[in-house]
Amino acid sequence: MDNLPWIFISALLVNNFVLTYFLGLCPFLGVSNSLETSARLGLATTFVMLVTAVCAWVLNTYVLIHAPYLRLICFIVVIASTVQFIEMLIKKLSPALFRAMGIFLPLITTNCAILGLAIFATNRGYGFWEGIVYALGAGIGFTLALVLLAGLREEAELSSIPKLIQGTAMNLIIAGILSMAFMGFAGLFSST
Amino acid sequence: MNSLLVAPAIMVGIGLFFGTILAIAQRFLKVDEDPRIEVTNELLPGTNCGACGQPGCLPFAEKLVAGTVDPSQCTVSTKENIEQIAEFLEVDAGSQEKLVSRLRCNGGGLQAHQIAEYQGFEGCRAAAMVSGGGKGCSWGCLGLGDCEVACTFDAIHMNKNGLPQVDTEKCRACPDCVAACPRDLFELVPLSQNLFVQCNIPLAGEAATQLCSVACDACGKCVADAAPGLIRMENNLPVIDYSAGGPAAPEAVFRCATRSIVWLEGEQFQDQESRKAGGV
Amino acid sequence: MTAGANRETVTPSSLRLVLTLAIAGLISGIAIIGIYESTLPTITANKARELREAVFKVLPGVSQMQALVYRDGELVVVEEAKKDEPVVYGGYDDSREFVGYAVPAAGPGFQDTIAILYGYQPAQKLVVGMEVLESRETPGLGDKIYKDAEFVGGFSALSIDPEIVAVKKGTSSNANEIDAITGATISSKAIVRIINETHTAWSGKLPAPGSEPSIKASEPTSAEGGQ
Amino acid sequence: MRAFRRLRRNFEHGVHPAHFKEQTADLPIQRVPFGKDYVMPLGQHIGVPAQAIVTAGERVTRGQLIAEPGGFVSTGLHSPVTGTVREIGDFRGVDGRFAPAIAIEADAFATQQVDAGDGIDWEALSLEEFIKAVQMAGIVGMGGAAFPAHVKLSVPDGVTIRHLLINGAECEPYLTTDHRLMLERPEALLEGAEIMRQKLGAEETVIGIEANKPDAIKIIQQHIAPGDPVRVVPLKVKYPQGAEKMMIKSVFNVEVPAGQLPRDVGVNVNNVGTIVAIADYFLRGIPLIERVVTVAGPGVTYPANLIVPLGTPVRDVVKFCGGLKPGTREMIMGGPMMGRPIASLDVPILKGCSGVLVFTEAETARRKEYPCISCGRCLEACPYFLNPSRLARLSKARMFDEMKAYNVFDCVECGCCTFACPSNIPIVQLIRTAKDDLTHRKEPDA
Amino acid sequence: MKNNQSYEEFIKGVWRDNPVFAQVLGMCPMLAVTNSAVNAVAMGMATFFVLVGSSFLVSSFRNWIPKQVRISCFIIIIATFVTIADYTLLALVPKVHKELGAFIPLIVANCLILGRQEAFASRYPTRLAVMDAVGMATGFLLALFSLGAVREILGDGALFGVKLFGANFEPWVIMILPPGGFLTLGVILLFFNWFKFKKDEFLEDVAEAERSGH
Amino acid sequence: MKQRDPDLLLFHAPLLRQGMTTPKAMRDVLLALAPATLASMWFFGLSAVLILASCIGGAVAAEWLFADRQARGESLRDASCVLTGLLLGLTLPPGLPLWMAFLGGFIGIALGKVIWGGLGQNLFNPALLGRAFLLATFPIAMTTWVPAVTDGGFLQVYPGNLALPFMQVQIDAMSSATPLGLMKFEQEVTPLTNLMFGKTTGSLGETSGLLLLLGGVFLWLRRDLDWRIPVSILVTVVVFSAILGLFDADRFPSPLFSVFSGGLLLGAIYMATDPVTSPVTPKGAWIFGIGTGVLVMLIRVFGGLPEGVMYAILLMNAATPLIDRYTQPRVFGRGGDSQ
Ligand SMILES: Cc1cc2nc3c(=O)[nH]c(=O)nc-3n(C[C@H](O)[C@H](O)[C@H](O)COP(=O)(O)O)c2cc1C
Ligand SMILES: Cc1cc2nc3c(=O)[nH]c(=O)nc-3n(C[C@H](O)[C@H](O)[C@H](O)COP(=O)(O)O)c2cc1C
Ligand SMILES: Cc1cc2nc3c(=O)[nH]c(=O)nc-3n(C[C@H](O)[C@H](O)[C@H](O)COP(=O)(O)O)c2cc1C
Ligand SMILES: Cc1cc2nc3c(=O)[nH]c(=O)nc-3n(C[C@H](O)[C@H](O)[C@H](O)CO)c2cc1C
Ligand code: SF4
Ligand code: SF4
Ligand code: SF4
Ligand code: SF4
Ligand code: FES
Repeated sequence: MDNLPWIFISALLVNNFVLTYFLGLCPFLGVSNSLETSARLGLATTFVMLVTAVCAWVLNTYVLIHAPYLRLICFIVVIASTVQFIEMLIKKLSPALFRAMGIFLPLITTNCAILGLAIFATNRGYGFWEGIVYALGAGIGFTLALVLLAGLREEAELSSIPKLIQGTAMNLIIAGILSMAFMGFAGLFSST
Repeated sequence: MNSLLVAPAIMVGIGLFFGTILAIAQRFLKVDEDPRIEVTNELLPGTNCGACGQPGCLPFAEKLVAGTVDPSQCTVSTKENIEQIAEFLEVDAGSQEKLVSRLRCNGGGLQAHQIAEYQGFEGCRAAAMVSGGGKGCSWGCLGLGDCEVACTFDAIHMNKNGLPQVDTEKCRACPDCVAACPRDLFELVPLSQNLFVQCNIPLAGEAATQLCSVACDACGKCVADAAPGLIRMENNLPVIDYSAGGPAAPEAVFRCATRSIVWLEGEQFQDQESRKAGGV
Repeated sequence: MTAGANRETVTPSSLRLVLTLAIAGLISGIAIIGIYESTLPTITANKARELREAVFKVLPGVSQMQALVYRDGELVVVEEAKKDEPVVYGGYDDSREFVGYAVPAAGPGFQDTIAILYGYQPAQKLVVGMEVLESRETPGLGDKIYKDAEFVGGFSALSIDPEIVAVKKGTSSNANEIDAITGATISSKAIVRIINETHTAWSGKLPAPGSEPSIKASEPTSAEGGQ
Repeated sequence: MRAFRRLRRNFEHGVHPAHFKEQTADLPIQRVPFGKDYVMPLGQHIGVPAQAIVTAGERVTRGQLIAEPGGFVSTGLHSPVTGTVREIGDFRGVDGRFAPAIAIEADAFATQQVDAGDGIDWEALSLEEFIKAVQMAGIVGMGGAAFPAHVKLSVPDGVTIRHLLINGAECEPYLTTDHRLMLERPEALLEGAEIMRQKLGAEETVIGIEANKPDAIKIIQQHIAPGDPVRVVPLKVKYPQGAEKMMIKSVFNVEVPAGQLPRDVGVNVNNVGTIVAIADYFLRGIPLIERVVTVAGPGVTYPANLIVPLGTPVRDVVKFCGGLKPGTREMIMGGPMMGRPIASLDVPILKGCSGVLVFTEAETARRKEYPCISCGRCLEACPYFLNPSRLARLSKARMFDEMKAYNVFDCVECGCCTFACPSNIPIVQLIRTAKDDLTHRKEPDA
Repeated sequence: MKNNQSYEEFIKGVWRDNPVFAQVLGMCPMLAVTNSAVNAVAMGMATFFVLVGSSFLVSSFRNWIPKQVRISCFIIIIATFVTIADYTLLALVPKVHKELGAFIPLIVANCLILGRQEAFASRYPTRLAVMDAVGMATGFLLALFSLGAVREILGDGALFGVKLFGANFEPWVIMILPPGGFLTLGVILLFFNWFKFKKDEFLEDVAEAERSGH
Repeated sequence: MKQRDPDLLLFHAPLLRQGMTTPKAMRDVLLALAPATLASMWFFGLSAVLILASCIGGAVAAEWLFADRQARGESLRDASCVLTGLLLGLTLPPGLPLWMAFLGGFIGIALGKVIWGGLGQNLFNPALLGRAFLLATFPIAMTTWVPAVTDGGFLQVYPGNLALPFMQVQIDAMSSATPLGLMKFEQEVTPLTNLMFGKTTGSLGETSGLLLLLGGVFLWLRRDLDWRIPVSILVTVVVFSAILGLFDADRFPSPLFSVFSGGLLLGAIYMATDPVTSPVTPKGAWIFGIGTGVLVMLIRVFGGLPEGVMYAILLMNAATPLIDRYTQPRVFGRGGDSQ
């Protein structure tokens, strides 16, 4: 059915989480004002997504077959706890890494891109490796969108954008344009 | 019907499992850090303006918790906020009088003469680069509003006479305007000190008034009319020294023909003259 | 913003924390179970009806159906397919005669995965119907794969021997050719490809025409977990 | 690629403005008659201002020391005329600001003659004495920056100067002072160069001259005695060929590392005028009291190359040249690329002033500013390979600190970027604004 | 007095502190499901239910929940309500549920909901908390509806599936595509800003007039 | 006082200017596009005139409408919005309803330029933004191609042009496919000479490759464009197709076909080079060009759409701030790359 490269490209470009699924918009709009922060947040998100994919697979395979109706609550609790645990671990083991990435972890855990990843992967019936590749594509896609937006926003800071539109309105419009540009990727590698 | 049991069982199981793991983690992986720092930081305004003399809000919070600074040194916070912090940290808020930024110049477009026409980027520091921006008085306000842009708190607006009007309510005495002005015209003074010299020209007599009709010509009348020692002349300008004499009274300004020394209550340039100028 | 000033400063014991969570989980588990149990019948019925309607649509003349999976070298009737186990639906007419298979299939389309169900008549190697179950194709273009009656109608008697071919509009001449939708060639071809691929995957597993499993229950099977 | 570059004997980027030198290139240097009022600002050079040693009412004679150096990076100041000190106070300078200066009223009947004496036995002077002498003589760089010449002579231990490079490029349009000096006083130039070379212990003297002054190249070559360690290098005509680091690149194909000085690559660069001033002082005993100034531009009635006593108001110089034509809009001290516009005709001619240019409406009208379209022409013009477009945008947004990462302090304000900019963005001004903010911003006391 | 305050809380959420237009919260469902008015309203109602329900619970139990685990408890409470909403929709309106897809479960992660618990419900008495939730949820619903309506009208020439412009209307497909969501919301926010700006300007003029009147 | 001194002007040095100005550069580009514009009128008759006029009208209307009240009309003088309108028009199919063309011009300027603060401030190419908007909004109308006028003469107007505002297009019976569409969906190759001289179906301005090249040479001689960008795009495309050709020469387009088909030349010479939205640094220009070339081929060969120039340029526009930032030139006297 779905093959791994296509899953990856699809999550990365064609069905970019932010730009076509509207997932994780809060950090997308909130944190993208600085390039460096965006890159770090993106990496942290990718990491959490990988963790999520593993958690989701474990839950789906071992727990939820007995109680499918607990899917949502299990996902959210397990993911949140796991990430929190990892956060503590990083903080203890490598303060440098923590400063670079860790501070974003709590922020990310409660955003919908993570939960969305778990739910989509489950809905599509992805197995372990498919889930991992999907998470990787989605995470890198998220990072890509975030970094592009951050670059654009930093540059736009030098533009004389009218006062009325500065702020969220402008960010949304930039995101819209970006999303329009990403439409160019539609159908990539699906027809051949 | 076994799901009636399975669900709660799983839930409780997960709750217990992760509760335990996190509890253990809390114990063994905890990194010591005074939690008060974070709380204090959240109570601060987060503008990272540096008005407190620290490089930003977080360092200020650290110092607050360490007890080396007073909460009131953050001039940007509202009074309630400062009290909240003080209460939280159980320290004295410290008292600091409200400071406002005042302009040592009264020579707007109508009073100070222009000797050449400046063309180029609309900014004071930029204009100052080009033969002083063409303003006759090379100590006075250029009127291009670098300070207006610099003020984070929207406290400065250029009035119609081309002078920056500081809103005493909004001014938080962050020193942004002081730093921005290429002519170094702003001074942070306590709001309660009403006597203020709004001229910066070190020339005396006609040399001064020739450049600007409201220039201080160093006539010395204010020195004579004020309480002894309160005002002295330095570099052809009156200097007010509250520690050296007093008390200050409005009489000192009555005979100043150019309104170089004024008795301020509230904002500067509120007098009729600049109002009229605004109407022109 | 936390007004931390008046928050409690004593740390409650770990036990209390764990217990609070456990109790919250317990209550929530019970609540969820409640709603689940009470909505389950409707949901199952809805799903079954939907599936049945889809199957009846892609297999004209069918009035009964059952789920079939390929286990240990043969196609067997099941009540409920296991997860990750490909399933087809056998369709039977009023006289309990086998009519054809309704095969669920999915694959990448122009935007995202397209999921379809198609009816297959093994005797003549004909595709006899196609229904799009899920797609995110562009409105106005790609969505014609289910909105364009002509295109959908094209699948009513399409030879899949050896495979279906999508051709430019108005040029289909052979029994295995279908007109692609102008402006949505990619989506059209995607449907065709999905059917072809799924067909290939199943072709070795379906029993010879005539030896299909006969219908077991007169009640239609539940499709729980099939998709 | 490298070898190819080596062959080119040039620096990269830069611009090609029209020269506009025809107006004055063939006019011999004249002397302006003495006037009445002279104003000698105490800070005529980079560094610490000099300190007045005369008082109001005191009589001074031409060439007399009237102010002493205020520190090491500071020089002496001499009275340009015989007369009376009228006042010591604040006067408006070229930068539009008031600054301390000595005002002298020239004696109406004095001859204003300085005796060209025997000069000083420079060979007998130790290096320290020589440097001190240069400092007291008030000699500063006449190439525009007015950097005290003696400071450049004080080479720290471990640094050896191998080449004395004499900057005769005069790449600024309109200006012809160095050109005329080279034509009219080649002996003085070579004598001065020899003094400098020996004192610096350099191996050779190189005189770099832009190829558009073939007469100057020829005359100097004629005056070089065979065997002298002097050579003339003709340079491609391109602005800013005269910027010292560019010229070092062109002549020696060496890039002076950013933040370092020519001496760090073993070169000492001096302007032609500076060298002549050295010769005048050590061979004839005349300190720096006057200089050659080109008065030119479409707004001047009679353009000229003039010897002007320092402190002469621009008004007097312009009057001598027949006054201003109607429609005059703009006056510049220095060249049109790097000079400073002046706000008043009363400002005095200073040591670093090589020209007075007068422009009319026609020149000033076409500077309408458009938004930056990121065309990149400024990048292709900047000889320092900076990104002027970005610097200008950042400066407009008042993001001065961010500009450090774009090496704002490497900009020498040559003006190539603004010259090339189709949108007429005042890039140099914006860059200077940022530098000023970064260096002079009044930081609140912590 | 008390009534008044509740009313304040309510109106605050609907207009002044509108979660979408003023606070920019809950953007994901906002954009993801507003390609038609029906979906927008369904989502709005589901969010309404979850927000009000969990605010009520959180506020009722606010003194029992230890601070350290409060977030976890909130999440469990919210997730329970969301699951309930999910199954209810699935049972009652399977078509709409299919359209909303994964975004119903994603209500859990809607920053608005957790934010309200943290900032309001866990600190104030039940009555106020519920009013606040009702206000916020209504504001969110209205925002969803306005966005969904604009997008459906332009993108499909219809509102709630009813064709408005006749059969020959050329739909603006972009409106139902992802970019249309971003762009429309951006433009709506622009108008919101414009409105605020005009109001401020007006107030300033009034103040100015008063000052010069003295 | 004596004679009155002139009122002196204070303007920061340098006081001389090279002579090229931004409006002049815009006019140069308009001039360079003139041959291709005339050719489009030759091929598509009055329809071309109407569409171009509508686009320019929409662009000018937006520019005028949203300008500051006091500066109204001022920003029209630099002709950049006319250029935007013209370029947009040249990328549209000849049978497009005029109201859509007008809308495209309007949106291009409004969304692509005005909200960013006007000329020079925008980060995306306004003309292409307008086109991307149209393509996403009216995908059917935007992908319906009509062949060049054969008979009918200059005065012929495609019926599609005249659709009422907001109303559907009655799809032209005589629609045909573009060379790229033929290549992608029918594996049918159009002869190269047709591509070069313009006897193909396609958008107004893209049909005649040679005239576009001619204008490019003119702009290059006038130093109005950064030659690195078109060169690197074209070279990348050629190399990319040559490599694909090694695998399967029949399935993939030949290098020359790739260069002359579709909007590549128009995009590479006139749109990717829009100075505002492309990197300023020389190294950045190379990266931008190579990136655009790769994306064009990726979308053309592996993507769902037959043509990808527009999306490729827009995507690279989005990456331009990053490219610019990480390709700062080496500063004189500083060894390694700065930053
Ligand atoms: C915005 C947009 C959306 C599109 N969506 C689809 C789609 O969903 N399915 C599809 O097959 N083609 C879609 N296309 C069209 C394809 O890109 C391609 O042009 C078309 O399949 C070619 O078909 P034709 O050769 O029959 O005209 C879309 C095009 C655009 C511009
Ligand atoms: C401590 C110090 C030492 C200097 N030494 C030298 C030197 O050895 N050689 C030299 O050419 N310039 C020297 N300079 C001067 C600088 O290079 C000066 O900026 C330059 O001469 C002015 O030239 P410009 O007109 O190109 O800016 C020195 C400057 C300082 C502050
Ligand atoms: C852009 C630029 C152009 C310059 N052009 C000249 C020039 O044409 N002639 C010259 O003598 N000095 C020129 N200078 C000054 C030289 O860099 C250098 O300071 C001078 O030659 C040193 O000699 P001085 O100290 O004797 O003036 C220029 C400097 C800059 C930055
Ligand atoms: C070489 C060159 C190419 C240009 N290309 C475009 C273009 O593709 N699209 C456009 O809208 N404007 C173009 N412009 C005009 C101008 O840069 C454009 O309107 C700005 O993007 C608006 O800020 C071009 C200008 C020049 C000089
Ligand atoms: S910038 Fe000046 S006026 Fe503004 S708040 Fe700070 S001190 Fe006050
Ligand atoms: S006070 Fe200073 S910064 Fe403000 S307008 Fe005047 S000169 Fe400019
Ligand atoms: S030359 Fe002018 S318009 Fe061009 S990039 Fe530089 S600053 Fe911008
Ligand atoms: S002025 Fe500075 S930025 Fe401009 S060209 Fe010269 S060195 Fe480069
Ligand atoms: S609603 Fe906040 S990240 Fe999606």
